[in-house]
Amino acid sequence: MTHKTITVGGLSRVEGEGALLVRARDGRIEDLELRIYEPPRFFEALLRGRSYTEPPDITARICGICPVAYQMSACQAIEAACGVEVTGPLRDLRLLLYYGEWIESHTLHVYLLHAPDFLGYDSGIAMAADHRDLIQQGLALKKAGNDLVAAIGGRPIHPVNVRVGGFYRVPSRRELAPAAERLRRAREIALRTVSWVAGFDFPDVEHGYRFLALRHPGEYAILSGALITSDGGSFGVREWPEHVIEEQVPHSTALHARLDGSPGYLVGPMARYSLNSAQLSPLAREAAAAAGLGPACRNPFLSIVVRAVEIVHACDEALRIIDDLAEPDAPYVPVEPRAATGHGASEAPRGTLYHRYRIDADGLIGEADIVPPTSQNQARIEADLRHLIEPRLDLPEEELATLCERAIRNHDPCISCSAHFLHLHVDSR
Amino acid sequence: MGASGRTPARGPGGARPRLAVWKFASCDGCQLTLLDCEEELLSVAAQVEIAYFLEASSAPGPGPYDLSLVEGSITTPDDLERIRHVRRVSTRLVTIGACATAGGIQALRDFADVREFLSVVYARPDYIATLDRSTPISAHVPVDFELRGCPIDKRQLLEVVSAFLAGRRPVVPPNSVCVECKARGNACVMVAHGTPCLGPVTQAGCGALCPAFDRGCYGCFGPMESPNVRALNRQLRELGMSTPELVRVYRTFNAGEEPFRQASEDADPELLGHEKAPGEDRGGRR
Amino acid sequence: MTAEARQPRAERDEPRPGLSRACTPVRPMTPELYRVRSRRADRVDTVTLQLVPVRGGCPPYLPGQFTMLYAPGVGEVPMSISGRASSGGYVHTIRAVGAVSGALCGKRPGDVVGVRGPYGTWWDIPAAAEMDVVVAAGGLGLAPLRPLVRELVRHRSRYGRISVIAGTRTPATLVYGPELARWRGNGVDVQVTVDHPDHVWKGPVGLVTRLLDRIVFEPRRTFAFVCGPEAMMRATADDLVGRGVAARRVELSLERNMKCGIGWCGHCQLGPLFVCLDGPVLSYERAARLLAVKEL
Amino acid sequence: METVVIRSLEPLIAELRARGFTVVAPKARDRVIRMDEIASESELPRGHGDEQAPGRYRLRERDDEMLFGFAASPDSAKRYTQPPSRTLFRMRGENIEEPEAEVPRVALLGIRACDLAALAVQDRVFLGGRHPDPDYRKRREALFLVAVNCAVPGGTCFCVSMGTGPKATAGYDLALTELAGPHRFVADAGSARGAEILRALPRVPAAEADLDAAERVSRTAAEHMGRQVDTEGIKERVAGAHDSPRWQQVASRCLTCANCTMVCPTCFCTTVEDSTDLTEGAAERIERWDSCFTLGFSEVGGSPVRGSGAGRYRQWLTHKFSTWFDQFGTSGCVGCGRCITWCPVGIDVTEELANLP
Ligand SMILES: Cc1cc2nc3c(=O)[nH]c(=O)nc-3n(C[C@H](O)[C@H](O)[C@H](O)COP(=O)(O)OP(=O)(O)OC[C@H]3O[C@@H](n4cnc5c(N)ncnc54)[C@H](O)[C@@H]3O)c2cc1C
Ligand code: SF4
Ligand code: SF4
Ligand code: SF4
Repeated sequence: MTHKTITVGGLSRVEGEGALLVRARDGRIEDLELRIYEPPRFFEALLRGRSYTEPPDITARICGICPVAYQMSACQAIEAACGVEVTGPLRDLRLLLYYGEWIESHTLHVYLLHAPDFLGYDSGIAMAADHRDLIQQGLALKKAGNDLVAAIGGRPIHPVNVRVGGFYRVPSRRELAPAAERLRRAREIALRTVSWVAGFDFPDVEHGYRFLALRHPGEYAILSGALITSDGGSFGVREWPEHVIEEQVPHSTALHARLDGSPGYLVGPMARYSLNSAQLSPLAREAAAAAGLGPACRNPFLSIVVRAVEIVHACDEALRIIDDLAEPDAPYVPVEPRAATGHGASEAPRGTLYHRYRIDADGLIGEADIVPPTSQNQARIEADLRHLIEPRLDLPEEELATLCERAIRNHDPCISCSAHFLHLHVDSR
Repeated sequence: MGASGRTPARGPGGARPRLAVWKFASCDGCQLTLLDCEEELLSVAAQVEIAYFLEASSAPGPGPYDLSLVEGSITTPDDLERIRHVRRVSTRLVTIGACATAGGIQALRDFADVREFLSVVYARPDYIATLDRSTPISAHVPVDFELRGCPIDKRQLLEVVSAFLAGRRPVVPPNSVCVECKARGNACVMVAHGTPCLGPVTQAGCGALCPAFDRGCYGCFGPMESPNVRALNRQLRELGMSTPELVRVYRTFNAGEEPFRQASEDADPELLGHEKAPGEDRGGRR
Repeated sequence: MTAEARQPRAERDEPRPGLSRACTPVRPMTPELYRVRSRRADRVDTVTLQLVPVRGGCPPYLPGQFTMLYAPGVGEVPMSISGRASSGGYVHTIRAVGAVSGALCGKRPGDVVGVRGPYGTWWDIPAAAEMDVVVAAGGLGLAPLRPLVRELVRHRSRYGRISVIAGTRTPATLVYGPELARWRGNGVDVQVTVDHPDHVWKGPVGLVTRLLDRIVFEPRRTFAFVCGPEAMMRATADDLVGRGVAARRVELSLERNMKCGIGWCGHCQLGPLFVCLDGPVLSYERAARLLAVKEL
Repeated sequence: METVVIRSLEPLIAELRARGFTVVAPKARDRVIRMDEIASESELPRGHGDEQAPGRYRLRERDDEMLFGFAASPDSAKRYTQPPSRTLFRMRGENIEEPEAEVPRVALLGIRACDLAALAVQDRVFLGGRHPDPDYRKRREALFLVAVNCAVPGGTCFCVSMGTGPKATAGYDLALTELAGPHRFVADAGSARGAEILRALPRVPAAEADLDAAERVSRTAAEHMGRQVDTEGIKERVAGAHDSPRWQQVASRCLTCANCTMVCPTCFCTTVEDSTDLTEGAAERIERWDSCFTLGFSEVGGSPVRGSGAGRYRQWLTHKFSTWFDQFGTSGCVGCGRCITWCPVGIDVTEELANLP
């Protein structure tokens, strides 16, 4: 009888902190836990009693890596409750801001967190010793994203310019010009990035993922749309609660989300790409094809290529928007509170991010619910790990641990954004 | 305290000083700020050995560390232990951001019942180990410098790191946002359009961002050196802010800072009724 | 002593508005580089540095004046000149209390620092001629008084009785010990008191003012120079005035926050004065009223 | 040169630009009238006025064609003579280098009599002492000053009390008085280069009626000051009020935010900041605006001399109206009213002065 415990304590190069615990006996995995140390921060609770104008600023603080995503989902949920839709140039500006975050977040992951796995380094910084130009190019790409967010939002982390209904002030063309300039160079880098990462060695694995993502009739969905699944399902954002149920499972460390009754679906770049790749910008589609990606992608190790393709798309689309950006009449549309519940979802870099708010006639929040991508993927990541490990239990422990870490990083889990991951200190017996 | 680091931080034998980055309850934004120093990151890495930084590296080097940057607040019994460990292995400890410096937004639990908070989010609250307060690092261990902001400002972070390496006092002026606002050439939003603004009682550092975007400062850098919140509150009321709005505006990312706590309580003493009894230890500092 | 020091006071108190001078090519805020020639540790936290210019000569100074000393990359602070370096430069005695002073104290021979100055007013030594002289120091207040005493000793015969009284925290924190002994041998009455005696200390204990009873001077014909913490200076000056020394014959050296040393930054204002330009040395006649106002 | 009348500012703006000046003039932007770069007369705030009161500024529509129908803007000339921050020097190894001062060649079009008076005060501060500032001198000399005599003083103005306005009497290159019906400017030169530029413009000699009308504008303005100060014996009165309980009262309102000192055209205080470059160990020092309202300003030995708000407010008011005379032989206040308008809680120096014993 063999009994084996693999622990990867202090999971690195994921934003936030987590650990993996695997217990195996006789070649079978008995127990696998992706542990999250993230202490609970109670956002949904502390939002109650706040004004309907506050969630964009407050929920941004759930995650410093994708604050714009939180702001966008929050704004749209509240606007939906108040019966307002933000369209035209203001929506374009929102998209632009969002693309900035995508570029920044994806590049961070591709260059500093994920690529070192393929090239055998501990970190992007260590990698810079041998590949300084590469890392510098990645940093320039990342900066282009950050600069775009800062030009519109004021700063890259927790931007200050977003409000329910639009913006506080619309940046002038002059203010956007330097960011646009940088984007042009960034697009070139993004293209090079796709071919660079496409040349990595990828383990040959495929999973039968069930994907969930937004789809928008006119664009590769990021800011809004309706939800679709890879098994043909589709539903509107406001039907989310009927389809996605979050449960606290005693033997698990996180709230597990179930989609239409069953657990283990995936959101994020692979889901978006596999469901919507036809809507990518022509340049991004070309890059994907050249990189050998088909219309869908089910190898999690290839997610780095998908991210790179999405960066190309983001740069390309951002430039298109900047070039024909019209001056909005006002920086925001007025949003008057009314007693109602509103739902909002957008595609954070890591996947679909859903918000729901119930507000009263005075605009005070009675109830808030936030479902971040990482908590949705939690069960699926564990499943990936099981598949990966079970046939390889004979590998030396250290190697196995490294492999597991890599498998987790494929999904770029942003643990701090899991508004309500658990810290479980007792195992189930 | 203060930061009169007399000798530059250098590892033994003149080796590169060793930097560690730690995370407690937080959003990661402040440590991400280090990775957001795109133009400086590689130079920083050449000057300091980034010895422990889980967000960026899977090769955590062992202690001791010359400089530890600590993000996040203390909210769990385990973290209480961990921060003591961090202090033990760090020559200098600098907290980064509102969570580490004031308890962060999660300190709003201090004004409510944490059990109730738990039950709003979790079906089985009994699985959750959490403290009923979110406290700043300085409530538990001595801190050499506190860098404010939600999130911290990138230039200030670089300044603090280079000041500690050079052995000088970091240039982080504790005066009001107004000083930066005027230097930047903004028109005061309160005076020019009657928009309520916390700038006069908030510490500079962000570069007066909000007023530059036509909105009032919401205090994410915490109270300035001599905040006269009473005087500001009178003016904010003149500009039309209601009592609950006043209470809320101080109870966000720096609610745990005493002057802001005070300001929210001054705004509505009645709100104190269903909160913790006055005089009870608030787990804060100062 | 340079000729300037002999100028009567009126000439150095020119009204500034209207006074103009050709600009120097170097900005007044840019330091000249000086090299540490020698370093002597006076106490645990205090060192004396001899600084000599890296190139060119160094401008003359008068006892009581100060320089702005720059520890590269750390910062710049005012420091009294406590002597002339043997090869033409300045001597500074520095106590490490914070970042900049700490960095300066850490400088070794060969290291480079920045110097601007000398700045400020000086002790009115000529006015003390033919009089009894009382020099009172608290702690490191002895630093700017040292060149003054050396000047007095050099021209010993010009003055009546000369007394130096110094207060220090403990016997170990006293600076210039050997030099005090030399002054003693040169016709100067030197008395030292400590706040906290150790087991070997046999001298007086307590405030400097108590030493005034132990020295001999003719108040109406006395000139006094005082430097130390502000409370010590006020107490000493009040005591002297109470004994009949004219307030205009009591000079103090004040300490205020200084960022420029040349009247640009505004930090050192004391009512109508800029301590960097109108001070640091001031007669008690002018200073008494100002120091009496809280938070001026 | 005699006084002339010009019809339009377009030729003047073109001439200044042709001579290499960036023309900076009032513009309606960010809901205020601010000094900003312009290329043509059309960018001036035609038909805009302002309404100023303690702690309050509002842009207003005017029902006429006046280009300068408003009072002091939040910006004074200070930004151009003393920038908010500047690099003093850099040090690398044993080398010190002084970066060239940035000396913008700027024509300030539309500055007011109080601003000119403030420049004269600054000249005394930076050039009149033992240590003149060479950079200030350069920047000052690079400015071309086109004054516009005030027609509609703001609610917080008191230049008449301070003897500095509303009519510009000295210190300008050109001075204009805007007249309506027909819209025109009475212009005269205050310097040789002003006269030279004036000669290059289409102009007609001013008629008696033009001069009378211009005189009337300034007289009317003088009669409509929003505020006033009794300056009789003010230096002694303020200096003698050290112990007044009034300081405590104002301190209970004062935010110690420093806005008043930042907008004041004569407040000159600065601090320096030393930094080191992480890469190559190069050191740098910058100078930036500071204020007597900050705690660090008076810090000695780790604690401030002026710790209380009362002490800091007293320093500011006393400096402006009393000790400035001791230091620079002039008042530190020129009556522009900016500190009153831009104090977020509307603390009014004229009211505080009136209430001192
Ligand atoms: C005209 C003049 C002449 C002088 N001559 C001499 C001389 O000859 N020799 C000499 O040694 N000194 C002299 N000084 C004093 C000297 O200038 C100061 O000691 C020096 O400016 C201290 O600077 P620093 O950067 O080292 O310390 P700082 O960092 O400015 O700190 C100074 C003091 O404040 C404390 N402090 C700093 N920061 C804090 C904080 N955040 N909280 C609480 N406390 C804090 C420090 O512990 C220290 O006690 C003179 C001063 C003047 C004005
Ligand atoms: S003190 Fe006030 S009124 Fe006087 S010049 Fe300064 S800003 Fe203008
Ligand atoms: S009032 Fe204050 S900021 Fe202004 S010049 Fe005087 S001391 Fe400086
Ligand atoms: S007087 Fe007004 S502007 Fe000046 S510091 Fe006080 S509150 Fe701020």
